[in-house]
Amino acid sequence: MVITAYTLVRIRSLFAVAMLSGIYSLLGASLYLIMDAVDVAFTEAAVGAGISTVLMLGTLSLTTRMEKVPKKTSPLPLLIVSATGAMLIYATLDMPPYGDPSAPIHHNVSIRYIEKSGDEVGLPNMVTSVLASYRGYDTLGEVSVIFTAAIGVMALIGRSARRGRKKKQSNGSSGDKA
Amino acid sequence: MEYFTGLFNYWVVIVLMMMGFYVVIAQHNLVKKIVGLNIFQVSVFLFYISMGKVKGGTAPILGEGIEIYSNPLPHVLILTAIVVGVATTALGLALTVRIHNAFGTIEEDEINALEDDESAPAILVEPEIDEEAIR
Amino acid sequence: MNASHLPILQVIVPLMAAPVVILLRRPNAAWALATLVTWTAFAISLALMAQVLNEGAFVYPIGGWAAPWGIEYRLDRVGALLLVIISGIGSVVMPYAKSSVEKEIPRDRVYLFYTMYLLCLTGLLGIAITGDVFNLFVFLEISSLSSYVLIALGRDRRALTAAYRYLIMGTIGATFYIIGVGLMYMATGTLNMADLATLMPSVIDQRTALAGLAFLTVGISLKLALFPLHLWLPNAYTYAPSVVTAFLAATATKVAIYMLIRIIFTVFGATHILEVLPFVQNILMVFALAGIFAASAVAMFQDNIKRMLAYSSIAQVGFIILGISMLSTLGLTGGIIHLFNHALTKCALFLAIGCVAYRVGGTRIGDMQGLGRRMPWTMAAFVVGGLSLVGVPMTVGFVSKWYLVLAALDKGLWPVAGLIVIGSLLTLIYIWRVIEAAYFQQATEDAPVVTEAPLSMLIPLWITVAASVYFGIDASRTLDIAFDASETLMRGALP
Amino acid sequence: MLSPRSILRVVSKLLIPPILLFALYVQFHGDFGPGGGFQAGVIFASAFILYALVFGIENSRKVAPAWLTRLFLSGGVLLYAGVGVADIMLGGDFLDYSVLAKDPVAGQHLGVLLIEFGVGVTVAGAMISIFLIFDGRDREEEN
Repeated sequence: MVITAYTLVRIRSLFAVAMLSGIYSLLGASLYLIMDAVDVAFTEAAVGAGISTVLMLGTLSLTTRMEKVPKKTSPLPLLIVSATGAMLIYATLDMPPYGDPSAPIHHNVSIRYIEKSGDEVGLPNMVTSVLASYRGYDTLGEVSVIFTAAIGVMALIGRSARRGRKKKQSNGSSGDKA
Repeated sequence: MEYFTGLFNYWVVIVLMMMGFYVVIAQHNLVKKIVGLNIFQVSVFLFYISMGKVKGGTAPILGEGIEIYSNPLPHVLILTAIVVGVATTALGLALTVRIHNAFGTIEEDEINALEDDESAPAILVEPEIDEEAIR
Repeated sequence: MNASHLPILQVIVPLMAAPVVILLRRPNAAWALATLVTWTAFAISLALMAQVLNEGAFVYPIGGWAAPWGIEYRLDRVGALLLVIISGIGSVVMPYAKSSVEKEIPRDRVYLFYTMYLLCLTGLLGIAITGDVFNLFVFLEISSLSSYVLIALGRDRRALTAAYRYLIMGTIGATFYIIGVGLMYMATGTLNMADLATLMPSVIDQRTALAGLAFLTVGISLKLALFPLHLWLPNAYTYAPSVVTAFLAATATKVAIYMLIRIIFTVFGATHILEVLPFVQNILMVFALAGIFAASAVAMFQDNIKRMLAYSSIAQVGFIILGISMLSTLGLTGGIIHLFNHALTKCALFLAIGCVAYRVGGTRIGDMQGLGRRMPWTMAAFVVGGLSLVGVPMTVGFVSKWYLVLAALDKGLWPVAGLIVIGSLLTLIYIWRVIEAAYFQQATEDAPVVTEAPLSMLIPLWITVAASVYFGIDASRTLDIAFDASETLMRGALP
Repeated sequence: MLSPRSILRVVSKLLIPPILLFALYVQFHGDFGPGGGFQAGVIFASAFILYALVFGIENSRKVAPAWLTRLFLSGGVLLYAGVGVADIMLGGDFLDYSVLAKDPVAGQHLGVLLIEFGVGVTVAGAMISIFLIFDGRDREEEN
């Protein structure tokens, strides 16, 4: 994954960048699988490696395929990134080790999900019960986000009415008021 | 020593995160910035999932005879976050397409130069005014 | 259905109206529904405010699951005040929007515009009322994504790059925010704000929690355009459609400030932060002061008035953060009241400029020449709004600046108090440039002949102006709310 | 006689029904195994995208005209929020599915099923419309 990410930084062909970003997502998905997050892996594979890549390719076909060589590089980004990274490393120093069952996150809220969700919601898949019931409101928000994005894309690059109507006639459907 | 192996996982994730972050702020190509954003976010998701893992645990689906499950809550949060991520990507790419139509380029330097050029016609009457520039 | 469900209806009504608008599609129907919904939301927010004032803070569990397991809505005085600001501004600009949007947005996209507007409203309201840090992130993204689109709908092609830049910066901010939430979650194992607040004292000296605080602060600062993280704001406000600028300037940054208040005071607790990291206060204060002066200085040299007001917003955010950074009841009162007042004032100013753009077609200083006579009502409103921005007595601006100065003196920070006064005087300089052009210069020969803006735009403008004068003369009500709110927030920090 | 294109057509014609079926399986089996509305929506959309890639954008627009995707988009959100409002009507809190049926657990089950369906519908509608907009522009320029 590190190699993929590094190549992404260096390579100039945007086409390859799009493909590599898909590969990166797929690698991420397999890591999720290793870490027991089957639902997440499923979604990441479908979205990151699938939909995102298709969208990237669509964008590239509408714009350009090659990145131009930047004229100047500034040290500032590297500085910001190093500072942020250092902050995160600093944060890890007090973290419980990876996979430690005694970490606080496994002892507070989650216990109820693991022990009771089967009786309270009646679904074996805890992720689904938490997603749809305990934190169902987040999911409503999530649906609204995807709704926002679709309407946003429509508002930004959707066909304008004039051209839409031309198409509409050939399609034989109606309903376009504007 | 165990202290370090325990945290090693997080450090790798942090390195990935920072690579993505670097792409976002250092690159000048608009598409590449969005790819960088993707990498940044996927790495953050990895970070969440790593903290949900319990040694010896299985996927959080109830089954007979399974005692230890990984923590389901981070999974749920990340499912939501992935969706938010793809929504952002779609919008960002749509904006990139529009910018390419309006400016004829997706390199940040060139756009900045065009923006400073006040003499150029700046008002877009129709969103799709520039048919030729698309291809 | 009874009144106890108001908290959820506050958010869900605009949310459900958005898809209905998509199905309606006619511009007029879309506008009518959006207006109806925003006014309903405003009524709900007033009812909630009354409820909070009478009964104190209350909780609404969503999905019937009690707090740390489910998501809860938690409303106290600050939250209710924010709800009133957001939905109030949102409903005041709606009558204004009709003419303005018809002129600035292609007709076939008008219904998409109103959908986005409703979603943006939903997101902002959702942030102000939620009691869960991850739920906050979800609604933050609803409001952000929709505001990127709203900005990109501006007619200038630079609106597109402005929106793109905002998208990148905003997403970095949001990602920082989830990193911060992740670190907090790691240290405590919960996402509920009240739960976090009880657990935080025991882990606040851990590096994980501290780094979490750092990421949250930086992420939110990106959103609220704290100097030097403000780079996305000027272009976004300059090139967005007039209505969008007025709405976002009055609400979006304010909501981000509210998030910062929640994180610092409710979740971490001011006194705990002071114990562990005494220098945080000074860092915030330095950035706030630097923002006030840098942004005011840039504003003075702007030719485009929208851009000038955008820089002025950055400076005003500096004032609010300055109040918060004092971490005292008085300072926080000043910050909260300035938040309310600045929302009113900036909304009025951007609405006035929107009227000018509607008639004259441009927003440069040169376009303003002689407008004092040709658009008397619009310009008079601009003058009152401008005076309020400066902080002249009898306007809201005075009340909040007064409290900020008092707070600084209370802490013994004489130089800071002096700087607040000087910073306000800088405002006078750039507002004066506009007034001079409008009243003391003749219109050029080739200037287009213009008349007063339509009544549907003037009335909302004057409502905001009247409100900013009313709350300037009779500030007791807002002051009471702000003072009580800050007292609770400060007390929330005590063990 | 078989050109590569017709092979593609035949193969994808064979593939699309199982993909759609799989989407429905993921949709309604999400309570037991991994999966749920979101994944199902994406898979459903990908079947459609395959169709669009092979048979052309114009044909696929006939299958999913703009008004239909809009209906999908809005319908899902309305269904989800509508379940919440129904819960309020029935005397529970917003999204409290327990009141949907006599037995709370059965109510929960019903609620989860309904909202997952809402998620799936919206996501499928969103993905399809985003794809069509991105790709539709492309083809228009070619014509």
